[in-house]
Amino acid sequence: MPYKTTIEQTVFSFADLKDLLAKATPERSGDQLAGIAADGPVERLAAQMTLADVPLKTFLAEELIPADWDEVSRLIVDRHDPAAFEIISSLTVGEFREWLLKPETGQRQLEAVTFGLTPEMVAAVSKIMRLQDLISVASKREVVTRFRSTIGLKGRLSTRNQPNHPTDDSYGIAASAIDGLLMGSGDAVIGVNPATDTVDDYVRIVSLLDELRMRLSIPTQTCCLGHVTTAIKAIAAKAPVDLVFQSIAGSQKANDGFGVSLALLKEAHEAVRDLGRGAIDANLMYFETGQGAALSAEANFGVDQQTMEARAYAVAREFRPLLVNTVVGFIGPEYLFNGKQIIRAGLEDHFCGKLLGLPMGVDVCYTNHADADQEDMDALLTLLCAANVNFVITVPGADDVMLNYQSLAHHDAVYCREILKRPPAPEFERWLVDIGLTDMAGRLLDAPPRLADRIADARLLGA
Amino acid sequence: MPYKTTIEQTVFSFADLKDLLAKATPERSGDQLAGIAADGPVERLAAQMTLADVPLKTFLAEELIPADWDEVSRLIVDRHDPAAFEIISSLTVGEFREWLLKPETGQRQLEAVTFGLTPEMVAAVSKIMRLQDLISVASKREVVTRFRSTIGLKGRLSTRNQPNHPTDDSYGIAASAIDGLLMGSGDAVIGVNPATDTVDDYVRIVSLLDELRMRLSIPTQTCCLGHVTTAIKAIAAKAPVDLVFQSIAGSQKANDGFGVSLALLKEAHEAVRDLGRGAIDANLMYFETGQGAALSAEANFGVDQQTMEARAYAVAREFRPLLVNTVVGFIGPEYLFNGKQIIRAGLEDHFCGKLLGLPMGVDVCYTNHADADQEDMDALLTLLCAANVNFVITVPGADDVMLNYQSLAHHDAVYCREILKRPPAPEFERWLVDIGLTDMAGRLLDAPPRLADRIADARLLGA
Amino acid sequence: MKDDLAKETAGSVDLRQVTEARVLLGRFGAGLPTRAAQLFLLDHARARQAVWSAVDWASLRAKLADLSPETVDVESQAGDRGTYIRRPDLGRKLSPESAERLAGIHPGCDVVIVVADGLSASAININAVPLVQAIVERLSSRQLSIAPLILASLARVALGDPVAEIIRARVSIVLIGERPGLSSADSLGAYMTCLPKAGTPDSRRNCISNIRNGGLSADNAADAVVSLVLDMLKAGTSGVALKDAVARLPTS
Amino acid sequence: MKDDLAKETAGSVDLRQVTEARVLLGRFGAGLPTRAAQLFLLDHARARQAVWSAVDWASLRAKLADLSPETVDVESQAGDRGTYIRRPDLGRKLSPESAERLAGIHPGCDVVIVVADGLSASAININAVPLVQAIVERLSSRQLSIAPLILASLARVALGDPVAEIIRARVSIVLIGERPGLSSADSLGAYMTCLPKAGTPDSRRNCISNIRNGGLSADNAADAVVSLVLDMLKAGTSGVALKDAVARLPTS
Ligand code: B12
Ligand code: B12
Repeated sequence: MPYKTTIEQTVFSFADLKDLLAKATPERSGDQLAGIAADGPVERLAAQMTLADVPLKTFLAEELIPADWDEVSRLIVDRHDPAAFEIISSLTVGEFREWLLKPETGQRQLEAVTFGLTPEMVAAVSKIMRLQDLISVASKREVVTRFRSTIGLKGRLSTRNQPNHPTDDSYGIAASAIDGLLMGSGDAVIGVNPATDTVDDYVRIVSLLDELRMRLSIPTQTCCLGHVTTAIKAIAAKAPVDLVFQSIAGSQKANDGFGVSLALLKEAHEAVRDLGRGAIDANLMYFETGQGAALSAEANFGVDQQTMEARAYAVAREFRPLLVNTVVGFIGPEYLFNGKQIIRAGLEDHFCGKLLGLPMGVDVCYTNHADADQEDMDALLTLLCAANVNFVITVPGADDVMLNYQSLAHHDAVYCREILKRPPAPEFERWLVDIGLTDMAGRLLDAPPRLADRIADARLLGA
Repeated sequence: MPYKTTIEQTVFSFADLKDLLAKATPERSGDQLAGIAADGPVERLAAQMTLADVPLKTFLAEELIPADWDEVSRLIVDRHDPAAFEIISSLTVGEFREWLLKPETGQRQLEAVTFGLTPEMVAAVSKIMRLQDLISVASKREVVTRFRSTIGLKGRLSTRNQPNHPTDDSYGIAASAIDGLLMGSGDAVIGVNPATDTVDDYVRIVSLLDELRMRLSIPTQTCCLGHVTTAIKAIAAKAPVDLVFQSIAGSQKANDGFGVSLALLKEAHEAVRDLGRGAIDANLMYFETGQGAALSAEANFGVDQQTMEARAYAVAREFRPLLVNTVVGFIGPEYLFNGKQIIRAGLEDHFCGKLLGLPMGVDVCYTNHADADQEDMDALLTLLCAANVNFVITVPGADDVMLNYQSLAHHDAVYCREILKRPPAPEFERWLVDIGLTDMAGRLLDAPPRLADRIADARLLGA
Repeated sequence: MKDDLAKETAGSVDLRQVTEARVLLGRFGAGLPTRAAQLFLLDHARARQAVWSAVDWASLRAKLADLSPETVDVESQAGDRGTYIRRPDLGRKLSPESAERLAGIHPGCDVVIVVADGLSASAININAVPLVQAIVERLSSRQLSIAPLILASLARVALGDPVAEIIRARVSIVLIGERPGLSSADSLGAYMTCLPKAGTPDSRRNCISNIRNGGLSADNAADAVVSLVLDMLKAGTSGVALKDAVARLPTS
Repeated sequence: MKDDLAKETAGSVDLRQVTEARVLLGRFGAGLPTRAAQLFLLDHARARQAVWSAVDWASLRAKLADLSPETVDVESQAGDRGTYIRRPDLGRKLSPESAERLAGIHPGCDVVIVVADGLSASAININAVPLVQAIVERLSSRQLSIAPLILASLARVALGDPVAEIIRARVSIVLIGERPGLSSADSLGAYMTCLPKAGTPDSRRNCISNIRNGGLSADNAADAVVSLVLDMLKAGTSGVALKDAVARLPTS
C-alpha cells in the first residue's frame, strides 16, 4: 500500500510500508549503500510524519518480507499475541511513542505488551524517537536473566570479559581473562571468540575457561563463540558448555548465510539444556546481532538495516537467551559511518531489544576504518548506562588483538561502577568483595601480591 | 621556549608553550580558523605527548600573553597561591591528569588546590583527557553558591528559565517565564536577554521579573542580561537588580571589545552588593563565556580558544559569581563545527571551570548554521549530568525566539529530574511541592486549573 | 494532556496569544508530543536551508531604484558560502575588486547604508526594502547626505568598516541577515558605527536587532536607528561610550 | 600504581609474556595511565593510516616471479578507496576490463589464488609472499593445477567468486588484508570456497584468519589452508557443510 503526505505544497509518496520505514530512518550509511535511504532531511521528515500516523495494526496486515518463504517472518506472525497487543491496538506509531513515554507506562505495562509487539512496530517507533526518548523508555524496562549470576537488575551493569587471542593460545587466553578479572570484569560471561574453527579447539577453550571459573569459584558462566554446529559437536562430546553462542540476523536468507536456521538453533538449545549445567529455568543461549549483517549477506530484501536488526530479536527471543549483544560498531563504516551513527544505532538496538523482552547488551565499539574514536565510545557508554543497559563487552586496554577492533577497556567498567554507580551482578559483587578485589563500597582495590599471584597462578595459565 | 619530540624518526617541534597548547588541542574549527591548529592527528598527538611531559611549574614561568599589557594575565599572576600549588608543584601535566583521576583525590584535595591552579594548567591537562576523564574528575568537584536558592549541590541540577522575547514585550516575557515555571524550570535564575538596549527597558524587565518572583514566592533570583554599564545605571536608579550579568572573555583586549574591564566589573559588583538584596555572603554575579569569543574579537594573541576560555574563568572567579555559564554552541560553527566539537567543548569548559572553583553551568545549545542537532544535545546533557553540572538553560520547546538558536527545552529538565534523578535546588524543590507542581517524589504534575490560573494570572502577565 | 493544559489556562490568559515562543506544548513524561517534536525538526530543516540560500539582489535593486538609483555591489573575500561560514575573518574583508569599485565613489558623506546578506538571505529578501525606505526617509528629512546604497554579499557586520572607510562616511548603518532561528528565519539586525574603519571593535558599535514581522517593525526600527545615528553624529562616538557621551552633550 | 601491579605478578607468571593484549596497564581510578592512553591514540592514528595505504604490487610481482611468472591484475568496481570503504557491494564486483582480462586465461584448473588488498595494504606487503610460497609448494607437491596468480585491488573477499567463475577454478583461495587492528595492522585472512561463483554466501566458505607475525605463521596457515582445499576437492563442497561432508567420505 502506498503512503503519501504533503509538506508545503510538495507531495511525498512512499511505495509501501517497507519504503516508508527505510525513508523514515535517521541517516545511516548502510541504508544509503542499499539505495533505500531518504533523499535528504526533508524527505526523511515527511516519511517520519507519515509513519507517525500509521496505525500499529497496519504492521499486522502488511508484510515486509513474506512469511510464505521466510521463516523469520513466519515466526513473527506465529508468536504475535493478540491479547497482549489489545491495550495498544488502537494507537498509531506516533501515539505509541507517547504512550511509551508516559510515566504511567512502567515496567508492568511494558512487560505486558512484550509479545503483542512485533519487531517492525518497535523499529518503527524508534525511528521517530530522539536519543533522549530512547533512553527514557529503555531505562524503564527491566529484563532479568539468570544462570550463575543474575543479569539485568535495574541500576546494575554486567560485563563480558572477552579474552581473545589471535591463535587461541591457552596461556594467552587465560592471561587476558585474568587481567579482566583483576579489573572486576566478567559477571555476564567470560567469552572467547575463537580464531580457529575446529571442535578440538572449541573443547579446549571451554574446558580452560571452565577450569578457571571453578578454581576461583567465580559466579559467572563461560562461552566459546564458535559456530553453533561446532558447539553441538562439543556438547555431544560432553564438553563443559555453559552457553551456546550464535550470530543471528533478521531473515531466513541472512541466517542461511550464517549457516543457521531456527531448527538448528532449537537443536542446539535442547542439547545445551540437556547438559543440565544450570538451574532448570536457567537461560542458556548467547546471541549476537548488529545492524548491517543482513544487508552484507544481500538478504535484506529492501528492508532498512535497523528493522532487519529488530527482526533478529524475534529470532533471539524464541530461545530465552541469557545474553543478547548488538555489536554495534563492529562491522564498520559501510553500515554505520561515524561516531554519531554508531551512538544512535546502539541506543536504538538497546531500546528495541528491551521492548521485545530481551536481555540486551551492547558492544560499545568501532573499527579503524570508521570515523569514530574513544570519545564517541565514552559518550555511548554513558548514555547506555543512563538507559540501563544489561551488559557491555570489555577487553584489555580496549584493543581486541584478534578481532581487530576497539571495544571497551576493563577500565571503562570501573568508570561505570565507581563514577556512574553501576555495580555488577549481585553474586559477582559479593565474590569481588570476598576474594578481596573490591572494598565493601565496591571500589576496586589493587590486588595484594598474594591474591594476584593466586589468580595468575601458573597452573591456571596452563589449564 | 621551543618544545620538541620524536615519533618514529619524525621530529615535531613547537615554537613555544602557546604553540604547544594550540597544537595539542583536539580538533576544532576555531583554532583552524585562527591558523594555529595541528596539522593532522599525528602532529596533534606529538604535541599532546610533549605537553604531558611539561612540568606544571613551567606555566608559572612562561607567559602566554604578557602581564605587562594584559590585565587578565596580571590577575592570573596576582591570584596564584603558591601554598595551594605546593602539593602538585612537582607534577608534569601528564602526572597531574593521573593525580586528578585517583580516587584518593576527592573534593577536599580538589578544593585545596583551587587557587594554586592557573587557567593555563587546567586547560593544558584537559587537552590530554578523554570525555570520560573529564566527567570522572568534574563529577568529584562540588562548587556550591547561594542567593535565594542553593545551587551546585552534588546530585542536583538547577536550570535557568530564559524567557526571551524579540521585542522585550512584558506580556511575552511573562508568558514564557510562566511556561517554564509550570514545567519546573527556574531555580538557578529567571533571566532575560534583552533585545533592547536602554536603561528604561532594563528596569522594566527586572521589575517585571521581580514582581513575578515575589507574587509566587519563588525561591530564586532574577536577571536582565543587558550590558554591565546598563546594569550599573539601573542599580543607581534603585531597580530591583538581583544579579549583575556580563559576557566576559580571556584577554583585556577581548573584554575591551565587550566594553568591559576588571575595574568596571568591580564597580558593578560593589554596586549590586550595596543594594543588599541577598544575604551578606550571597553570590551576586552572573557571567557568560564561550570558546571563540576572544578570537572573534581578534583578541586571542595566537592562544587557542579553549585556553582563552579558561582564562575568562580567572576573570569570573575574581567576583564570586552565583552562576557561570559557558554558552558552548551559541556562537556557531566558526568556532565549534559540529555536534562532536560542541560536546567535547562543553565538557572541557565545565571541567576547567569547576577545577578553578566556579559554579559552572552549560548552555547546551547549537545554531542553525552548525552541523549539530537535538540528538547531540541529548548526548551532551546526559554527559553533563554524569559530570554533575551545576545548571543548564531551558526555553520553551528548545527554541529561543530572540537569540535565534536552540537551547534545551524545559522538557529536558524534566528528563534530568525524572529519568536521570537530578532534583533542583532544595529550596525550589520544596516550593514545587508546596505550590502543587510536583508530587512528593518530585514528579511533575499537570498543574490543576486553579493553580495554572493563579500562575498565569492576567495581572502578572501585565506586570 | 496537551489539550488539558490548554483548556485550563483558557480561563485566564492564553499564554500562546502573547508570544510566539513554543509555550504550552504539552508533554508525555519528559517527551514532547510527537507532532510538536516533528514540527520542530521540520523547522530545523528549513532554518538550515535558509543559511544556504542567496539574496535576490536584482529584485532588491529594482524595488529600491526610486530611492537610490545608484547602488554598488561589493563582496567579501569569502568566495563561497561554505567558506563564508567557516571563515568569518574573510567575511570582514573586501575583495580587491570591490575595494576598487568603491574607490570610484565620490568620497565624503554623513551616512552610508550597507545591505548585507549575513546569515539569512530571506531576512534581506523580505525586510530590507521597507527598512531602507523608512531609514532613508528619516535621514533625508534631516538633510543628511547619504552615499549610494551598498549591496554586500558574503558579508559579516564588520565588512561595513572598510566600506565606510573608503568612501569616507561618518556613520555606517549595516543592515544584515541575522542567523536564522527556528521560528523566524528572516530576522534582520542593524549595526551602527561612528567613524568606522577596518579594525573597529564591536564595543564601538550599537545594535538594533530582531527587525522583522513579529519582532521590531520597520518603522520602529528606523526610528531607533536614526535616533542613534543622530546621537553619533552629535557625539562623534558610538558603542558603549555613546550613552554617556550623549548625556554629557549640552542640550541644544 | 602501574608498576606495583607489575611487580606483584612478577613472582608468578608475567601475563605480558603470553599475550600481546594490553594487559596490566595499571590505572588511576578508571583512567589509564597517561602514557598508555597516548600510545593507544598513536596506534589508532597509525591503524587509520593503514586503511588508506596502497599495496606495492610491483615489488610483490617481482618477489613472486619465480613461483608464478604469470600474474593477472584485476580490480573491483569501487574505483577509489573512499568508495571502496563505503560500497562493499562494488568491492565484490569485477570491473569490465578485469573480467575481459580474465577471459583470456586458459580455463579450468584445480585452484586459483587471489591476493587481495582488502582493508590492509601492509598485511599484503608483509605477509603475502611467504604465504603464497608456502601454499603453492604444498599444492604443487600434490600435483594440483594452479591458475596464474591473481592480484586484486579494492577487493572484498567475494571478489574471488567471479574471478574463479570466469577462469573455472574448482577452489578459490582468497588471501586478503583484514581490517587493521590497533596492535597489528598487518593481519591476513585466507578464505577458501569450493565451486565459487558470483553470489556464493559466506556460509559456503571456510576461513583461516590472523595470519601474521604474532598470529598464525605462514607455514601453519598454509598447512591449514591446503588441508581445507584438499577436503573441498574431495567432498565437492565447502563452508559449514564441509566438516560433515568430510566425515561422510569413505576413508581412502
Ligand atoms: C567483520 C567480520 C564479521 C562480520 C562480517 C560482515 C561484514 N560485512 O563484514 C559479521 C559480524 C557478520 C561476522 C559474522 C561471523 N563471523 Co566473522 N569476522 C569478521 C572479522 C572481524 C573481520 C573480517 C575482515 O576483516 N574481512 C576482510 C574484508 C576486507 O573482507 P570483506 O569481504 O569485507 O568481509 C567478508 C568476510 O570477512 C566474511 N566473513 C566474516 N566472518 C566470516 C566467518 C567465516 C567463517 C567466513 C567463511 C566468512 C566470514 O564476511 C564479510 C562479508 O562477506 C573477522 C576477524 C578477522 N580478524 O579477520 C571475523 C571472522 C572471520 N569471523 C569469524 C566467525 C566465526 C564468524 C561467524 C561464523 C560467527 C558465528 N558463530 O556466527 C559469523 C558468520 C559469518 C558468515 N557470514 O558466515 C571467525 C572465523 C573463524 C574461522 N577460522 O572460521 C573470525 C576469524 C573471527 C572470530 N574468531 O570470530 N564476521
Ligand atoms: C552571536 C551573538 C553574539 C556573539 C558574537 C560573536 C560572534 N563571533 O558572532 C557573542 C556571544 C560574543 C555576543 C556577545 C554580546 N552580545 Co550578542 N548577539 C549575538 C546574536 C545572537 C547573533 C548575531 C548575528 O547573527 N549577527 C549576524 C552575523 C552575520 O554577523 P557577524 O558579523 O558574524 O556577527 C557580529 C555581530 O553579531 C556582533 N555582535 C554580537 N553581539 C553584539 C552586540 C552588540 C551590542 C554589538 C554592537 C555587536 C554585537 O559580533 C559579531 C562579530 O563581530 C545576536 C542576536 C540576534 N538575533 O541577532 C546577539 C545580540 C546582537 N547581542 C547582544 C548583546 C547585548 C551582546 C553583549 C553586549 C552581551 C553582554 N552584556 O555582554 C555581548 C557583547 C558583544 C560585543 N562584542 O560587543 C544583543 C544586542 C542588544 C542591543 N540592541 O544592543 C543581541 C541583539 C542579543 C541580546 N539581546 O542579547 N553576541
